[in-house]
Formats: sequence, structure tokens, C-alpha cells
Amino acid sequence: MRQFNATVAINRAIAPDWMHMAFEWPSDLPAPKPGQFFTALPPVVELRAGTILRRPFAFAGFEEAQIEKDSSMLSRPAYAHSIYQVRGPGTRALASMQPGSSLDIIAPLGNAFPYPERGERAIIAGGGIGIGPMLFLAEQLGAGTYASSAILVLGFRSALLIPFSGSFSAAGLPSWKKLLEKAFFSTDDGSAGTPGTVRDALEALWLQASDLKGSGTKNLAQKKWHLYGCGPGPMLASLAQFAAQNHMHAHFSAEQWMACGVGACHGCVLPAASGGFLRVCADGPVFDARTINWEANVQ
Amino acid sequence: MRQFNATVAINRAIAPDWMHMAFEWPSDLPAPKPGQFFTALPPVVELRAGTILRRPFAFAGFEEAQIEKDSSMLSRPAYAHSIYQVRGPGTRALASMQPGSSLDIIAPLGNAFPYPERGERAIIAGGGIGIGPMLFLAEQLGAGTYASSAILVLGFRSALLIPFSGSFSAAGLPSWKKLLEKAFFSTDDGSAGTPGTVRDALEALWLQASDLKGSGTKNLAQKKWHLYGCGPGPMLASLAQFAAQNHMHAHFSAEQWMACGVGACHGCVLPAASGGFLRVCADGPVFDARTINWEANVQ
Amino acid sequence: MKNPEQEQSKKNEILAGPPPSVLNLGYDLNLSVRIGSLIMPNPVGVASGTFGYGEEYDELVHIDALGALYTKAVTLEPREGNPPPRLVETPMGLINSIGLANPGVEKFLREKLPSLRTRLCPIIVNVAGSTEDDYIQVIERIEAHLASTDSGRPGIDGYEINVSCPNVQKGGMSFGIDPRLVERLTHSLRQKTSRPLIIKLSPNVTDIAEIARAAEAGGADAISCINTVVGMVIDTEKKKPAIAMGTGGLSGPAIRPIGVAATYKVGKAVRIPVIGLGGITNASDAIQYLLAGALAVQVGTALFSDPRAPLKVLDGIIEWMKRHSVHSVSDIRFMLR
Amino acid sequence: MKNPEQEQSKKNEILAGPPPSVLNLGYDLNLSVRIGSLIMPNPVGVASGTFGYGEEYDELVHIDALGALYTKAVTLEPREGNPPPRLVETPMGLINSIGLANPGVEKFLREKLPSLRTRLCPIIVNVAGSTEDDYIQVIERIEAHLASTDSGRPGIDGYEINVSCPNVQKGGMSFGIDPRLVERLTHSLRQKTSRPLIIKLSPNVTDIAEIARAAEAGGADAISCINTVVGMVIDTEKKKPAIAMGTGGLSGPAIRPIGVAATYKVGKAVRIPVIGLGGITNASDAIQYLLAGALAVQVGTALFSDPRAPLKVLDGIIEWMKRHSVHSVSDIRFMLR
Ligand SMILES: Cc1cc2nc3c(=O)[nH]c(=O)nc-3n(C[C@H](O)[C@H](O)[C@H](O)COP(=O)(O)OP(=O)(O)OC[C@H]3O[C@@H](n4cnc5c(N)ncnc54)[C@H](O)[C@@H]3O)c2cc1C
Ligand SMILES: Cc1cc2nc3c(=O)[nH]c(=O)nc-3n(C[C@H](O)[C@H](O)[C@H](O)COP(=O)(O)OP(=O)(O)OC[C@H]3O[C@@H](n4cnc5c(N)ncnc54)[C@H](O)[C@@H]3O)c2cc1C
Ligand SMILES: Cc1cc2nc3c(=O)[nH]c(=O)nc-3n(C[C@H](O)[C@H](O)[C@H](O)COP(=O)(O)O)c2cc1C
Ligand SMILES: Cc1cc2nc3c(=O)[nH]c(=O)nc-3n(C[C@H](O)[C@H](O)[C@H](O)COP(=O)(O)O)c2cc1C
Ligand code: FES
Ligand code: FES
Repeated sequence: MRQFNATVAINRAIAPDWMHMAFEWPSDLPAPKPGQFFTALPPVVELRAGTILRRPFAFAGFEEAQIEKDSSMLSRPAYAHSIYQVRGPGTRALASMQPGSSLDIIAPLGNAFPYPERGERAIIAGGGIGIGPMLFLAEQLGAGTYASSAILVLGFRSALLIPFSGSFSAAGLPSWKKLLEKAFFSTDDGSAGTPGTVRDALEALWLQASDLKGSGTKNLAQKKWHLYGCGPGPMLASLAQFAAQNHMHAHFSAEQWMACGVGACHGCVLPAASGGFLRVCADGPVFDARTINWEANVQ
Repeated sequence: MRQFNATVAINRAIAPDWMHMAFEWPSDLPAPKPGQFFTALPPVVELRAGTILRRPFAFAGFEEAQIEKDSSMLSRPAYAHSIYQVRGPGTRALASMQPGSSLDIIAPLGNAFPYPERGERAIIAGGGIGIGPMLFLAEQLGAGTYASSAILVLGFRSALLIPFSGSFSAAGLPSWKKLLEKAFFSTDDGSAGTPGTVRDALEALWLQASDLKGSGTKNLAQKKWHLYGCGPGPMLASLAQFAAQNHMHAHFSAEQWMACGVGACHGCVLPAASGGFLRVCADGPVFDARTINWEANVQ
Repeated sequence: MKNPEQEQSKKNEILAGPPPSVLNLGYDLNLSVRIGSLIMPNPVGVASGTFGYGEEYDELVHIDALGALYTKAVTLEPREGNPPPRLVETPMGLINSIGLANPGVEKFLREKLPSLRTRLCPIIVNVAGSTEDDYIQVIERIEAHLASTDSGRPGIDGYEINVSCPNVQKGGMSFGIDPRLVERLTHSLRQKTSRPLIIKLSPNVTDIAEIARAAEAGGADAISCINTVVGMVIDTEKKKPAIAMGTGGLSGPAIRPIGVAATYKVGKAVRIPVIGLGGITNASDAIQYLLAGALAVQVGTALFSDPRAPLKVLDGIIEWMKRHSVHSVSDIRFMLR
Repeated sequence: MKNPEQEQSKKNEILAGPPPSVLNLGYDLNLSVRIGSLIMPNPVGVASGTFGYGEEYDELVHIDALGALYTKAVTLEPREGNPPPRLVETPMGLINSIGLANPGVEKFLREKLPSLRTRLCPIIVNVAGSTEDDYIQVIERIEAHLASTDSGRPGIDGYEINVSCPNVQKGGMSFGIDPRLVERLTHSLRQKTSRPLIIKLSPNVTDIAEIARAAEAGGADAISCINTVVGMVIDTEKKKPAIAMGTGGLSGPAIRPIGVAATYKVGKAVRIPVIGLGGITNASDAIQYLLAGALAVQVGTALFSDPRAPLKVLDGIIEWMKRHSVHSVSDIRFMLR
């Protein structure tokens, strides 16, 4: 964990109100892991915004530094990537930043997604802007087509909102493009993939897997699912139920208003399943789905 | 008086920390007069500035709209000009605005300098950033060399701070350049013109005028002075004393923190010479020097 | 003496219709709110001391469309106010120390009332004083004047009593901190007028609900909540207070959470309407106050950054009501979950 | 029982030197301030509840260089705190409703004290409770523990008593609003410890000076001024309070003018030192508090935007002292013109 001034390298629209930002990563700082997040403090805000808090964002990707073959010099610094939605003054301020400008960052923060256990198949489910950390995780776990071990399931309100696809959308990381090509989709309006929610898409896949048991792809189909999720509160509550019903491991990345971001203020808590509260920034943001009372957090 | 969104046409440095701004003026709004001011609300501020008030600035010049010969179409809009010093968050925000962007303006506000009476010679004294309205007035009164009726006397801390002169300084209005060529100067450090304050420069001119009485330029020298002033509080207090001692008419433009800028809140008052208080925004900003207790305002 | 109730109902006829900005919307929204015998055409007024007596803003604001105009304070004698500097900006706030500068009730009636009579929006006169008798005399004088002049419009539709003034008889402590004083003052003024009587509370107390209940017990028609919060800024270069009087009154967005909390507390404590204010700059801010229990709101400091703020607030409330299918603005105060 | 005075003077020897950031300046500035028997190496501490027990900020802040670390509140029993949401941002402010979540005094002594003992800066334990007895027991328990463990550093150099907590025996009204309760509580605690006893006042009262005088009369060594201001935000889309408990405590730059005014008032009312806080983000803010009469300051909410804020504040105070030729930081409180 460190506070540093990062140079913004990329900051461009990838879907309506969605931006892709990349910034230089200090060469001597451990690389961020999927699930971890950073907090940013943009230098300029609109008049009367009156914001004072840093804003937390999940990492959506990381590119290692490249080192010259013959020397130990960096030929290109490392870059951290994030996908964010423009919602209020903080993200509007972020969206107005030009490449080359400097951004106050504290990172890496929080814990990361655990690897699936032996014999587990990673099912990675992202909803809305929650896809950022899911892309990062899917990349690391080598998610691919249905035949591969890990698969990615993404939910959107409509096909038009899928990033990198619209005509005005800039390209993101090459790995994201590949992942999106192989991903399963759900859309609320049915304009792409399974009509309905991410859970609906998962239910469909689950049925398919059961059907396949005993068939040729038995091996794969029989693997236990390990569900990874990030998205809006109601989605996580629904996925937690799905995971519990089907007795699968599940880890979700949660969100909550934050102040310190490092575990000191106890402001960012969620209700724990066993009573009491857990801090999203320091005990999470990744939680074993069974440890949080997700229902209580959906209002 | 109107509130409008003005397009910024010019916004560039003319001396260390000094900027020249011009913005488009609505074709159907009466032109501002020397002494009048506007208030501006920049759209974006630095983080944690927390400013909410509009910022007042004097007009430093005005260019009429140009109309096509053959039609009644505007070939160029009217422009209002101002010179401002970057001091705090409001002026920093203003200084960061790009030409072409939009600025919330209320104008024209306050009263204007009265014309000199018959037989009066206009002596126009500006100190520091107070030169803005003085340039505007000097242009309207046709200030020129010592032989002309109106003359301009400007005080700075040092020659290096005289606008448009340093190597990095952008040019301002052509009329300003002409006025500055003919102006008398004082500098605190003696690096240009009379060493000392604006008052010292005026005393020198005053002696010169007395010496000339009865000589060839008698006519001009015998004219009564009408002193116009704008600058820091101590300068105005000193000029008020000078004007009183020498029994001359004097009008000064004053400054005070403002909230409403239109006379409603009574926040921007100065102590009146006759007791009570006067509002800078609505009773001024131009006052007959005898009506204000300038000493009481210098702390 | 003429019957102010009658006068009022005459005026209500004129005012009861929706304000200009709503007329052409074609929606059937009820924006009017009732304070005592007065019906305000919409809930958005401009706060005392920030709008003068109206004239200064004539070229910038469509004054007739306001829910109400709360005048700058009127005192018995003319007041020159405090020495400058009187203002200093704070983070999202403003401290003022105007010192109730005003021409006094006689000059007010002579010079300000005629223009107020020409307004189509309700006019609430803000009254201040240093003794109970000061307040009483101001209202007596105004009532006598209104009774003696025969004119279609009274130009004064109610009173807002500023009890935050230092009470000279009680060693400079403000009236507004003592429930007994507030009840007595309200009771005395109640005898003098049947026009709406609004008590404006100071937030600088341990228990604002107690003061509100005292005002209600004294016969007030409504509570305005809140006046400014005591604050101070020190100029660290000059090593002295930024405003001449040392401390002053903090207003603006910085105090909005304090105002909303106070409104919520007062709304639960009394049955008379609450008028919420403090830091309102946009519709969402105003709706916070309405949801907290206010029947109407006032916009003050926000005028200084944008004179259009009050009517933008009104438009935003209308938009919100349509989106949330709320028919009557006076229902919002019961909608907090 | 060991003699805490003696322990303290041992620790003062270690601490009395200038902090790291000053060591290499080559200037002869006296930054230390005395609170009771404790000498703080510089006047800039971190505020209770915003810095945990230190560990969380280890990688971001040079904790040893702080003037003091005021811990998160410690209560007799463990507390889980309030349901979320607990935070909401306001214009230049933050409302929190943490509900004193903490592990309780036993676990604090077992799990938090060892790391506090490793700090070179003074540690002030913030104590909260629902009854007078709660406070007494926390301090008795800590004193007993310190007396029984033999270690070079006590790890606890004083107490800051948070009297803003709701008092369950008095129907939930806070201790801090009643001067008699504050005096009695202070007096009781004074019997239990000779370490510095700092009473932290709530600004949500009519007369904060009266409460400060009560704390002084009860034997307090210093006053911390101010705790958070009651505030509320309503989510106008969900039509419910933004934080689960309804109202919460407002902090940050928005309340700074309120804190400075309170510090000024309290500074004039008592002879014991005042520790100023509320909205300090930079050196100029801190110097406002010092000029208003504070001997030391605390930085709270500003940590959340920039963990470097406290040490930047300290550097800025040093720069200001040099520019204004002030030798000793404790002289600043007498310099207001
Ligand atoms: C661990 C973590 C990771 C996150 N990762 C991402 C990400 O990768 N991409 C992304 O776009 N957003 C992410 N967010 C949410 C992001 O922090 C908020 O959208 C952002 O702070 C909004 O700031 P604003 O000033 O633009 O809007 P505000 O005006 O502050 O808020 C706009 C809306 O966002 C909600 N909101 C604000 N902050 C939070 C928060 N911390 N948690 C939940 N809701 C909030 C508000 O209730 C409001 O409805 C993450 C949040 C957390 C806690
Ligand atoms: C009628 C009038 C005309 C003016 N004309 C000009 C002009 O032509 N060019 C120009 O550069 N400035 C002018 N000013 C001053 C200008 O308004 C301030 O410099 C500006 O508001 C500072 O804003 P800020 O946010 O940058 O600085 P802040 O941080 O607000 O203030 C920086 C410094 O300026 C002082 N200051 C702020 N506002 C005022 C004010 N209204 N009057 C006096 N001092 C103030 C503060 O005390 C502080 O020392 C004028 C002021 C008035 C009242
Ligand atoms: C410059 C100024 C003058 C004020 N004068 C008065 C006054 O004369 N009488 C009064 O009751 N309140 C007065 N107030 C308080 C406001 O009416 C209002 O209660 C307060 O400013 C909070 O609202 P706001 O944040 O919207 O400004 C004044 C406020 C300001 C800023
Ligand atoms: C998240 C948070 C938690 C707090 N917890 C405590 C606490 O446990 N005990 C206490 O006395 N004050 C507590 N406070 C109040 C602060 O110590 C401080 O008095 C207040 O925030 C004003 O200072 P600031 O504006 O610098 O934050 C807390 C404040 C915040 C923001
Ligand atoms: S944000 Fe402070 S504990 Fe999580
Ligand atoms: S600024 Fe309001 S009266 Fe001048």
C-alpha cells in the first residue's frame, strides 16, 4: 500500500458513461491482484461539488513493465487499468482528466479473489460496472469458451451498453476483447444473450452442465463450480442464494461508501452473516459469500 | 444588468500572475462604462476549494460589435475586457479557462466614473491590479502625453511587473499599449519612473504643474485637477489626503468582499465619511473621495 | 382597523393559481402550501437578508413567480449595521455579520412597502429587535399603517420573527435560546396581528425542538428553521478575525446537513408547519428539507452564486413530483421512509 | 501501582526533542506543548476515530512524527456499532454514524496496546460510555493494567473523554450538554488517574463555554474542541435518510468555522489548554485554531482525502512560525489581534 502521484496514460469512453482509465504503476510496488482496489483523488472538480473523499475503484487489468533486453532499464512502465462509470462529481472529475496529468492514488488496497480449489471450475459473473474486476480475474484464470475450465458471464441492461461494442467506443485492453468474444451474456431487455439477469444466465448454464453429466464433456461438467461475482447489491444477494442452493463455493466483491479505505474508520461495513459487521475495505472487498448477510444490504 | 453565459475569447498571461480576459458581450446589452464591474462564476475549481461566491472584476476595456456594411449582420461580436491577478481559488479557476469555454457573468454592475467638469484636467492614477479600470477610463478620456488634457499615472512594485512588457507577456488591447507608452510610472523599487508610490509620482507632477503656471503651457497647467484612482486601500487613503490637501475633485473605485453584488445583502460596505456605511456594489464602486472614510478601511 | 383575514383571502384568490413556470406544463400538480391563513402559490421562497426588499434583484429574478419573499429584517429604529469587513467565504459556506442594517420601520413603510405592494408573490416581513417591546412596536406600527391605507394589496402577508438577535435586556443572550422568552414573545405578538406569524429559530441551541414547542405554545403559525450557525474565520496573515465583529453567522451548503437535521427534529416536535432553510442550492436539497418534514423552503446564500437558484429549485421540485407521482407538494413531508 | 508522573517524565525525556521533520531544519523553534504532565513534541495530533489504533495507517503515515495519536474510542464492553450505511459525504463535509464500534477495553489492552507501546508519539486513549460508571471502569481497568505490566513505555499517555455519547441513564441525552454531569464525571475520573485528562466537548449545545468551565472545575487538564455537529442527509430518490441511523455527526472543512468559533469562546472561558479540531486540512486552518486560543490541534477527516495531511500541517506551521518570527508554538494562542 502506498500513496503516489500517478501519470494518467489512458482515459477514454468505452460505452455510454463508461470510461477506461490506465495509469502508470510504480516499478517497485507489488502488482495489484484481481479484487483489489485503489482510491483516487482528482485534482479539479466542478464548482460547488464540495467533495472531499477519495473515490474507490477496482482494478480491471494490469500490464507488467517491459524491461530492455540488454540493460535493466524500463522500456515501458507498468500500467494499472480500471473501468468506471460516470455517476457523480467524483467520477465526472476523473473523466475530465487528460492523459499526461497527475492523479493522487493509494494502492493496492483490500484483499483479492482466492484461486479456485483443485477440481473447481471458476464461473465469473459480472453485472454492470462490476465487470471490471471480473475481466481482470477472468484473464488471470484463463477464462475461455464453455469447454475451458473458467468461464465469464456478464450482465447488462441492454446490448447497446456492452463496452467496446458501440461505434463510438474506444478499444480497451486486447485481453478484454478476447474475453468478451467468448463470454456469456445476459441483458435485461433480451437484446443480447440470455434475456434477464446474470442469475438467469447462470441458471441456464447450470442446467446445461447437469444435462451434460455422464456425457462426453462429463469431466468438465462434473467439476464443482466456484462462483465469483461483482455487481449491484441485488445481483449479489441473488447470486449468494444461487450458490447456497447449489452448494458451491462463492466469492463476491462488495461495495460500500468509504472514508479511509484502509480499515481505520469502520465506515464501510456490511452486515456479517454471523452478526456484527465486516469492513469492505480491509476485511474485503472480496468476501466468501457465506460471511455476508447480502439480503440485509439490499434496500 | 443581466445574467448570461459568455464565451471566453481571450485568456492569457500579461505579466507574472496577471491575466487578460475578454469575453463576448450580448449585442442587446448596454455597453459597460469605466468603473463598472461584472461578477463571474467559473464552472470548475480545484479540489477542496469549496468556493461558492461569484468573483467581481472591473472592466478594463470594451470593443463594440462590428456590423457588416451591406447587411445588419454582426461581423464580429462585442467584447468586454478585464485584467485580473491570480490570487486564490476563484482567480486560479478563471485562469484555467480555455478560449471558447463558457463563463457565467452578471453585468454591468455598479456606477461609473463621472466625466471631468469643464476646465478640469483628468489625472488618472492606478496602482497594481487597479490599473484595469484606469486604462478603460484613460482610453475614454483620451489620455495622452503631458501636454494633453488627461494623463495616466501608474504605480507598480517593480518594472518587471509592468504588464505587456516582459518577454513572456502576451499583448493586450492595442489602445492599452498606446496608453502605457505615454503613461507616467512609479515603482516601489525605483526600477522605472518615479521611485516610490503613485502619490510620489503625483506630487512630482503637481510641482511641475505649479512651476509651469504663468509659462507657455499656462492654460493646461492652470486647469484644476480631477483625480481618478483605483488601487490598494492604502494608496486610495493616501490619494484622498492628497486630493483634499490640494482641493481637487477626486473619484476612486473601491473594493470590498461581495456576496450579492447587486445591493441586496449590505455585505460589501465601506465606512462613509459622514458616518454609517455605503455599499461598494450598489452605491459604488466609484465614490467621490470625500464620501468615504478611507483611513478607517486601511488595516 | 381592517380585517387582515379578509384582505388575505382577497389576495389568496389572486395568488392561489399555479405560478407562471407551471402554468404551461399542463400537469395537474398542487404546489400551493398553507401557512396560517396564507396560501403560498408554491413552496420556494427567498430567505430574509439575502434578497433585500426585492428591488435589487428585479432585473435578474422573476420575483412574481416566487413562493414568498421574506424581506430583510426590519427593526424599530434605523440601523447602520456592523463595521466592515462583514463577509468571509468558508468551505462551501459564507459568514456574514451585517448587523441587521435596515432603514427602520417608518422608512420601510414609506420607501419599501410601495414596491412590495406591486409584487404578486406573498411578502413576509422579517422582524428583529433587542427587546420584546421592539418587536411589538414594529408589528403594531405596520398593522396600524396597513389599517390606515386603503389599497388593493396590503403588500405584507405575514411576519417572520427573527429571535436570534441579542437581547439587550438579558445581557445580550439571544431570545432564541430560551423557550420561556420565545413563548412569551410569540404570545405578545399574537395579540397584535392575525396575519401569519412565523418564528425563525436559531440552530445554536442544545435542543431546538424545545424552542419550537415554545413558539407553538405561544401561538405561532409556523417555524422557520434554521437561521445561521455561529462561526469564525481568522486571517492567519493579519492575525485577526476575518470579519470585524469576530464571529458571525455561517450559511450556505456547508450547514445544509445541520438544517435538515434540525427540520427533522422540529417537524416531529410540533404540529404547525415548518419552513426549512439552510444551504439549499438545488431541487434535491429542497426536497431533502421537504422529506425531513418541511412544508415550504427558502433559498438564501445560493442566490449569491446564482440568482436563478430559487426558480430552478421550483422547476426541479415539479420534475421530481412528476417522476415520483406526487400530486400535492404538501404531501412530501409525510413521505420519508 | 506505579507512579504515572514518573513514567511520564521518563517518556518526556524521549519525546521532548523536536520531531524528525524539524530536526534537520537547523532552526531553533520550540514546537512542544504541555498538556497536564505530558509534553507533546509538536501540536499536531490525529483525531479520535479517524486513525483507528494506528496500525492501519502504518504504511502511509510516519506515525512517530505526530504530536499525538488519539485512539478510536474505547468502551467497557465490545461494540459492533451501527448498521450501515454509516457514511455520507456532504458539501465539504462528512457525516458518520459509526456507533463507537470497538473491541472493548479488555481486547484493546490485549490486542491494541502492544503496538501502541512501540510508538514514539504520545498516545491518548479516547474513552466513551453510556453511564458514568462505564467511563470509570474503563480508566480503572487501563490504570490497573499499566500498573501490573512492567514495560519501558506505558503506551498510554493520557485520556480524552468523549462526553458526546448518549447517556442511557438520562434518557439518551448526551453527557456533554449538562455542565453538572460533565463536572461530576470529570471529578470522578480525576480520582482514577494522574495522567492527563482531556474532556472532549460537543458543539451541539447552547453555551459550550459553560461546559468547558464545568470540565475545568472538575479537574480536567485540557479541553478538546470540537466533536462532530449533528447533521442529516436524505436520499431524495430512495426517500430515506442516507445513513441508517437517520442523523449522524458532521465533520470536515464545512464545520471548521464552527470549531474555530467554539475554540475562541472556550479559550476565553477557561485557563486550561484547549486542543482545537474540526475541519483542519492545512497549516492555515490549524493556525486559525491556534490563534483562536488552542495550544494544540487534531486532524481528522482530512486524513481520508490525504493521509499526509497531519505532517503537511506541521510543516506549514513551522514555515509560518519562521515567517512570522514566532519562536514557540505555544505563544501563538496569545497572538490574535
Ligand atoms: C471497493 C470498490 C470498488 C469499486 N470499483 C468500481 C469500479 O471499478 N468502477 C466503478 O465505476 N465504480 C466502482 N466503485 C464505485 C465508485 O466508487 C463510485 O461509483 C464512485 O465513488 C462514485 O463517485 P461520484 O462522485 O462520481 O458519485 P457520487 O455522487 O459520490 O455517487 C453517485 C452514486 O454512486 C453511489 N456511490 C458513491 N460511492 C459509492 C460507493 N463507494 N459504493 C457504492 N455506491 C457508491 C452513490 O450512492 C450515488 O448513487 C467501487 C466502489 C468500491 C467501494
Ligand atoms: C468592484 C471590484 C472590482 C474588482 N476588480 C478587479 C480587477 O479588475 N482585477 C482583479 O484582479 N481583481 C479585481 N477585484 C478583486 C477580485 O475580486 C479578487 O481578487 C478576487 O475575488 C479574488 O478571488 P480568489 O478566489 O482568487 O481569491 P480569494 O482566495 O478569495 O482571495 C485572495 C485574496 O484576495 C482578497 N479578496 C478576495 N475578494 C476580494 C474582494 N472582493 N475585494 C478585495 N479583496 C478581496 C482576499 O482577502 C485574499 O487576500 C475587484 C474587486 C471588486 C470588489
Ligand atoms: C447576508 C445575509 C443576511 C442575512 N440577514 C438576515 C436577516 O436580516 N434576518 C434573518 O432572519 N435572517 C438573516 N439571514 C439568514 C438567512 O435568512 C438564512 O436563515 C441563512 O442564511 C441560512 O440559509 P442559506 O444557507 O440558504 O443562506 C441572513 C443571511 C445572510 C447570508
Ligand atoms: C469516522 C469518524 C469516527 C469518529 N469517531 C470518534 C470517536 O470514536 N471518538 C471521538 O471522540 N470522536 C470521534 N470522531 C470525531 C473526530 O474525532 C473529530 O472530533 C471530528 O471529526 C471533527 O474533526 P475533523 O473535522 O478534523 O474530522 C469521529 C469522526 C469521524 C469522521
Ligand atoms: S473505509 Fe474506513 S474502514 Fe473501510
Ligand atoms: S455585495 Fe451585497 S450589497 Fe454589495
